[in-house]
Amino acid sequence: MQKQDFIVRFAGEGGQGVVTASEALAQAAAQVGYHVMTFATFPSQISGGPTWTQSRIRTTPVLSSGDELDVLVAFNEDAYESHQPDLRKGGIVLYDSAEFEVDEDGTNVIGIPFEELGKSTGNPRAGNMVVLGALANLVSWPEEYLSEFVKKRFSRGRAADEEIIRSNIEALGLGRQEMSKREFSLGELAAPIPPGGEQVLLKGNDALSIGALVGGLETFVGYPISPATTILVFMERYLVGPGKFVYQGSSELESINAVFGAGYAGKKAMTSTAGPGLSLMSEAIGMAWMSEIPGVIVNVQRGGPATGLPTKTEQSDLLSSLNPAHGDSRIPVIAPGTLEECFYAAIHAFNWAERYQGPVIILSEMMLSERTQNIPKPDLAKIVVESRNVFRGDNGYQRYESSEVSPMPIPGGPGAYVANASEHDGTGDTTHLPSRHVHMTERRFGKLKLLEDGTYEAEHVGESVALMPWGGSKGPAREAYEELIASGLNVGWYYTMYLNPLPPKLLEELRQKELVIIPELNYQGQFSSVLRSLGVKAESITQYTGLPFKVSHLIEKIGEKVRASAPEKVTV
Amino acid sequence: MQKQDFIVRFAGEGGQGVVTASEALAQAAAQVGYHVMTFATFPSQISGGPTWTQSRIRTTPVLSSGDELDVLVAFNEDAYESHQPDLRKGGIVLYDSAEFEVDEDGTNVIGIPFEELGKSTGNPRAGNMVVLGALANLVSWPEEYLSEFVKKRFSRGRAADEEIIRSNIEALGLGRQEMSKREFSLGELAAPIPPGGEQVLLKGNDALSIGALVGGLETFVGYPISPATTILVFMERYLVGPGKFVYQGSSELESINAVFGAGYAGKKAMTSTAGPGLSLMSEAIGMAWMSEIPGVIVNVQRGGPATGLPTKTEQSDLLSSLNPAHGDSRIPVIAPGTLEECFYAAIHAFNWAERYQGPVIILSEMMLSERTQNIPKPDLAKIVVESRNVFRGDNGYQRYESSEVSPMPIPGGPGAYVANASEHDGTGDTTHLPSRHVHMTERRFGKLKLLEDGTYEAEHVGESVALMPWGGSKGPAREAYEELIASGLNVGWYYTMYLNPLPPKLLEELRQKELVIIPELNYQGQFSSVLRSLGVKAESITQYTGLPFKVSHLIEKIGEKVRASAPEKVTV
Amino acid sequence: MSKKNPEYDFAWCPGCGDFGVRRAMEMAMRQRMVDTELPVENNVVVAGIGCSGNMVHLVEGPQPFGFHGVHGRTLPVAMGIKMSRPDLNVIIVAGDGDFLSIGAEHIGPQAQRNLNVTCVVMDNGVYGLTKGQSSPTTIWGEVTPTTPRGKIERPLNPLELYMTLGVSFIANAYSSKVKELTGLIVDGMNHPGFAIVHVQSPCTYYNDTHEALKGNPAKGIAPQVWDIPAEHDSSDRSAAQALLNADGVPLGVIYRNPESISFEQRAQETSDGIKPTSPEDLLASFKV
Amino acid sequence: MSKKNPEYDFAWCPGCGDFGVRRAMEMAMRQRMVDTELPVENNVVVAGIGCSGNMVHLVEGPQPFGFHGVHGRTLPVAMGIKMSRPDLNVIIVAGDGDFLSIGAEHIGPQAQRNLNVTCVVMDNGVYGLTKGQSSPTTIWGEVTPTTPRGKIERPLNPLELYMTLGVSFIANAYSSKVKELTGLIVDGMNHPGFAIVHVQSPCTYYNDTHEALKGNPAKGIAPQVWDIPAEHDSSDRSAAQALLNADGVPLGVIYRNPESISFEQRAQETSDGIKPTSPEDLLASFKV
Ligand SMILES: Cc1ncc(C[n+]2csc(CCOP(=O)(O)OP(=O)(O)O)c2C)c(N)n1
Ligand SMILES: Cc1ncc(C[n+]2csc(CCOP(=O)(O)OP(=O)(O)O)c2C)c(N)n1
Ligand code: SF4
Ligand code: SF4
Ligand SMILES: [Mg+2]
Ligand SMILES: [Mg+2]
Repeated sequence: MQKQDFIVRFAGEGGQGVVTASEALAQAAAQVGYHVMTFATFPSQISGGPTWTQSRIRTTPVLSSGDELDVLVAFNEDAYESHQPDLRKGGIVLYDSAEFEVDEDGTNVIGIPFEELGKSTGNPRAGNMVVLGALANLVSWPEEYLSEFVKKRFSRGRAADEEIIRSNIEALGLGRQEMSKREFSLGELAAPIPPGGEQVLLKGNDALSIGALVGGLETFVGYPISPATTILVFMERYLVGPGKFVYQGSSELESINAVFGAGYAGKKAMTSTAGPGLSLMSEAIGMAWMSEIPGVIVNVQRGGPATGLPTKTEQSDLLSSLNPAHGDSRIPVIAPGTLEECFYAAIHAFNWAERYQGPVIILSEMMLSERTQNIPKPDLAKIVVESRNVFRGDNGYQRYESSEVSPMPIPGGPGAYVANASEHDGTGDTTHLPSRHVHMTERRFGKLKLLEDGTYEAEHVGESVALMPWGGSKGPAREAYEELIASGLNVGWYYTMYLNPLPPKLLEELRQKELVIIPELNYQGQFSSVLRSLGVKAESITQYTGLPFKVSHLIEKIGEKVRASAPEKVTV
Repeated sequence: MQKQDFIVRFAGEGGQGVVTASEALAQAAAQVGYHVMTFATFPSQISGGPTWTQSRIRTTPVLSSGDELDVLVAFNEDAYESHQPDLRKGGIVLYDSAEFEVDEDGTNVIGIPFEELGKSTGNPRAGNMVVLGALANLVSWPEEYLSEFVKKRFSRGRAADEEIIRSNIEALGLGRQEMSKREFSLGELAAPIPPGGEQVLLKGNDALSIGALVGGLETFVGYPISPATTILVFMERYLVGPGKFVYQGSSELESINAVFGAGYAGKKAMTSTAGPGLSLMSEAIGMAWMSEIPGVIVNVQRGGPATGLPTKTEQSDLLSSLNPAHGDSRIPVIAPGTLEECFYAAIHAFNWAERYQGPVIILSEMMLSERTQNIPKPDLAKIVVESRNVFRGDNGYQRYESSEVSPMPIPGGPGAYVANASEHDGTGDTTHLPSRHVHMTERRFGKLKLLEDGTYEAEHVGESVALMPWGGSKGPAREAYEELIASGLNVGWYYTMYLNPLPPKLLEELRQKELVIIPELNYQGQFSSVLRSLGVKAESITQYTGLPFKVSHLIEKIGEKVRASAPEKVTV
Repeated sequence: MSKKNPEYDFAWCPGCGDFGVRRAMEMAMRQRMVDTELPVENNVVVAGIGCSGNMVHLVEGPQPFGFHGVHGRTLPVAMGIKMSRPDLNVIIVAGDGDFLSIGAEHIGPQAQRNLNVTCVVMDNGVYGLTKGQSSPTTIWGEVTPTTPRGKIERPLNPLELYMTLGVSFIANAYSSKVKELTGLIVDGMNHPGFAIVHVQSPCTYYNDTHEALKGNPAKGIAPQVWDIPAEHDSSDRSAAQALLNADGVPLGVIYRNPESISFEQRAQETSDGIKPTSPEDLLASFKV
Repeated sequence: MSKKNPEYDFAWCPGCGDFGVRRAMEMAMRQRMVDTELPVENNVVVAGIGCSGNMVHLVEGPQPFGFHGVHGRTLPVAMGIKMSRPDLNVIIVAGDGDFLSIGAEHIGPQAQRNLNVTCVVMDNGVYGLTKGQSSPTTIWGEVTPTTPRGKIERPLNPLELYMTLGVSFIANAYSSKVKELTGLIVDGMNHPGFAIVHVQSPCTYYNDTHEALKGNPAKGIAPQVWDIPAEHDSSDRSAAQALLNADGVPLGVIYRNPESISFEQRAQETSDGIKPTSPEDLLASFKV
């Protein structure tokens, strides 16, 4: 059988072109119709420091960045040492033999002086292309996959284009040649099965940012913080034009309060942050819940708590997103699990915020925000964007009076009221009357009913044990699920990105299960504890390493749990 | 049968002496050996505004401020109108007949011109004593109960004492006389059964503050906020002397970070706040969890969310106290349910904070902080105060290395390290190694095991349905429970102020129950949702009016739930 | 909104300076309605938490929009409103605790951006609503519930702070001089940039400075307040600085940058002429 | 602590100004050990979050205590440490973003109290650690990832701010002049009150100002830095103000209040002689 899957890791120092090489490989593969995904980890230091990126290339959609490497490209000795263990049996190490020396044991370690060979083409930056040429040879790719990519990439209408293309193609050839000398092969990678529609290749934060623009974003204020900063930078660049405003706040406190100022003033507004910022925003999020002001907060999770692990991935901000502030509130949370969902989550978040007139949190995570992947290009014509129900009547209106959501007056228009974060009466004046507090509390929670339109995935619904990942763990969990099902395990599949409110039918189904297994990247098993409080027999598979789940690990753990829960079924 | 219970509400405007009158009645009753409790609600405005205070006097310990009034003392017409509905059948209204006029229907409404009569003694402030004299007459109190109180209160070693005492005693007589003319009586209040030991009469915030001093408090920084301000004011006055520091912070962000600075520097440190401040403190609480710094946060709950209802009572900050910040953490929470527990909670909080080297939250509430009550004077000799396990070894120490809590180095002494709120290695240097994050996360959560020494109450443990209030709802729930048990209902009683970690044996017992009923003052049923997530079949009785539970309401609701859960048992 | 609202449960104490500030606010907004021919709903009052901030519920007559959020965050909220909706007139009302203590971090950034809003800061040298604790402007040595042995913190000089941070319109006022205060608020609203009208608004309950400010000839107390002379060149920073160094409490416009360009204008200028990329084109730019 | 620590995963970029500041810190602490005869553990370094704050892990040689908490909160933490333990020497190390943006609110209160700590502010006019965004001291018009059309916010002048807020010791330094910087840090530590040593510490990766600061005769670039002449009377506020108004970057002590009395001394004075009430007596005072 041909190879269906190709996993390469590039590891070295920041500045050595690790990221460029891996992105180029993915881009080239995507161009000929493969599915691709790259995942990177960065050091916290700015220049230098150990970095690695992984590219995975498949004939079918990529669900995770892959457990084991077909090839490790080591740019320095350190990288060689520390990444070896992730190589699969029969995998190959490619290293820069001008940088360091290792015992080539004749089986799987290949030294090529990439940088030197690259430079020999006259182009000091062509070293990466030597690597790509060598890799292509390993999986018997046709020459034109990479040469066409090079032509496309470097045709930028500049005088130097021709020479750059020539030297890069020469470098590809040198790499191919070096590799062919070794007579190593990983087997031929199956030809791509190009996906039906147009594809875009982007990062999670790009997808989310474009989604926000599609959703109607008008005002953005944010404070830099990894791994959310790229959203702020994106907005600074693209959120321009009449009626739009984007700015870097002086802190998260300023950013979040400005966002709700804008929401109050009639705009679709958003901020992006990570855990430490979310914590600082808690009082203001409670304010928006209380005074019923729409706004979207993107929390790109990283390792916590506190300053935590800024460049690592984790799913440990769920509890604090559902309940960021003191007092009674339950903030709507949408947690995308794929890059496509990042895009749609942003649109839905705005729809929700406008519909129930309150704050909505998008819970993304580093593993989504920083990875590159091909997804079908969204068809914008099909997207429903909801707008605010603006009050257009006469003065004397009582915005908060009704027990349901009611048209919202916008400053400058009729219906002046006070948006009040103290308990208030219909017009927003402060009051402490018990009957008011009861009424308003029920009004605020009652509005969540409007958000029960979330969709969900459900498969093998007849099984009494189900798997239900959330957020970015969806990918590895799905890959594990497919293997487990193929191996004959009886287990259902549920998934939604709408974590609060959960789709009511989904919740009902989950309550019928004997066990719902939740793989999640945190210590406490946060989502399963939420589900248990909602009456679902949920148990977590937790991991708190700062890294995504490995598929093999999930296969093992899920299998264990399923078998422990219904031993008789499995033994049949 | 003699009357065992006497409930009087004083209602009027701020400034009319409403509070003074009620406190004087309680104090007088306590002096002769009754049990007393007062409860007040204040307007948010500073001068004027509707105010009321309630005094309850019993021959046995007072558990709640009482549902229905024996007497309403109305200082103005507004008060008369709005508080009538709380009068019990056969209750009496006493009003200032010089202030306003009502139809004395001859049965239960009595007008006496208190203020005028008071002034007629030559003492412009003696009006309150006219009221007390009248009240004493209604329940056939011996004259000396009040006259002795007056003598004690006004013997302050000043020249004017004698005249003040004379006029006040005259006023008492005038009140008694006026009332005796009406020939009304509520029946004789049974003579007090003086409690065994010495009693103190104080407010919840006083009890908590003194407890903190006993617990070894050394540094206090706080920002004013109702209903926690009185703790700050107390500390400004009493936390003086060598090695002590108290200050008003410029904000909650400053206060909490200063508290952990002090904790790091070796001190027992504390701040006090209410919900909005707690929300602002969330990032720093996560920091203390992560860097393992002791400190105590008192959160005196008020109505929420956001600015909320500053002068009302609520129990809606539980979720945000357990999990104030992003990332994986679970903050120890002690929620006192009585004034005595306020005192001990503060001591235990410091013991816990020092023992596990991290932040501890005391979750008090307005209904406790502002009420006055007699409690047995604590015997300080019996109190165990724990101190920090200070590192006294050599330099090169790795504070965070062990998987268990280990001696903490104190600046100035040996063992320099970095207290780090990023993930770190043994000496506190930042690291993102997966194995470190795993180890440190387990270390942090593992330390909670040290706090499993919380005590709890358990009665009728054989019942399959149990009642388990928390915090200030303990009083009304206990009163309801005693009546329900007396009426033959089968229901168990559990209670602890140690909400996290829960005493493990308690949790085990609760898990065996068919139903655990949690009366709590919030909308979401926060504690029952926590218990459900821990595997307990818990359901809440919620209330979110800004007021404490009424005993009668609880009797009804608990009865309903018990009967619904085990109908066959009850019909037997 | 409250006079006829029996549910609203706050009222200022008799004599509180905030009454005068409220009247001035009402008159200034009315003046603006006349000047701009825009309805009152074009005004948004963003209120701090404190006795002072309650003004947002106490304005009588034509009702502006209001925002009464959390303690210390008026300026960020105002920035969100104004920069999203430059057509609105945004007025901040806040106390010295709200604006200068917990909210202090927000003044610098808005001054540096020149956010086009008007701040009416009601300085009573005390935390009124929480019952009399010390504030940044409470004087040295003052005894309050939180400084029982006297305050040992040098008081903040707000006017100097505003100058240093580059606030482009700075006026000083006294709540009892309602007409003058009205004029200063109107001037602040007309100023294209960040305007602060700092008002001595005494707390009669906890820190009654009326007599000290106005003076009392009967008791031989000289007034602290004095009117800034008409000759004062408010565009001259050193003249402004000299006023601040003088004794007493000068009333009037201290400093006004005549070349002030508002934040919204700058923001618009930098993006003028830039054709926004449509989401469709953005997506296309990521096409494989 | 890091040179020998393979787990620690941060390093400054080549040429980063923070290297020089670190050397100065090490030397200043050593100097202090000699002067006071106290061990290095008597020093506590409270670090902000940023490239700069990482210094707390990078100090070589004798190891002081360190605190590396959350972004922007060095001063409150330092207050908790110093006021609880006046015997400790507390040094803050933080960047311009940490100290002057998110942490800005904390400078005023400590200046007004005269907290007896030394702040070493590493100003590189940029958010280094988060990859080059604009900071309060980034110059007007600068293009950064968050100001793609140029910065439209007037930069903050930190030295003027410190003056206005009443900081009692203010020095200005340049990271490449390690010996001078060492001296200034030692002076700051010896000053009984709130001391800020503001250091131009260039970010060679995102905002390399080394050449502009030092000048480059070869390219005809005149240096911005100049030494404050020995005649400067640092106790004279107007002389200090004049320095700030001058062109370029004056290096040395700008202002020092010779009568500075520290917060801890004031706090002690007000409570001196007050006999603390024992908890037993307090309880007794509530006896029925
Ligand atoms: C986050 C937060 N902290 C504290 C409070 C309590 N609080 C309400 S008003 C106030 C200060 C009031 O002082 P000021 O701003 O001067 O207003 P004034 O009442 O004097 O007009 C405080 C501390 C709060 N509501 N929210
Ligand atoms: C609450 C919070 N917000 C944002 C961040 C992200 N962050 C880390 S360092 C930094 C700013 C760094 O700038 P500066 O203080 O100037 O230090 P430098 O790196 O330039 O030395 C930011 C915004 C954070 N860690 N915490
Ligand atoms: S307490 Fe002071 S500021 Fe508040 S309303 Fe009364 S007088 Fe005014
Ligand atoms: S990014 Fe700049 S500030 Fe950070 S280490 Fe590199 S040169 Fe220094
Ligand atoms: Mg005030
Ligand atoms: Mg910087």
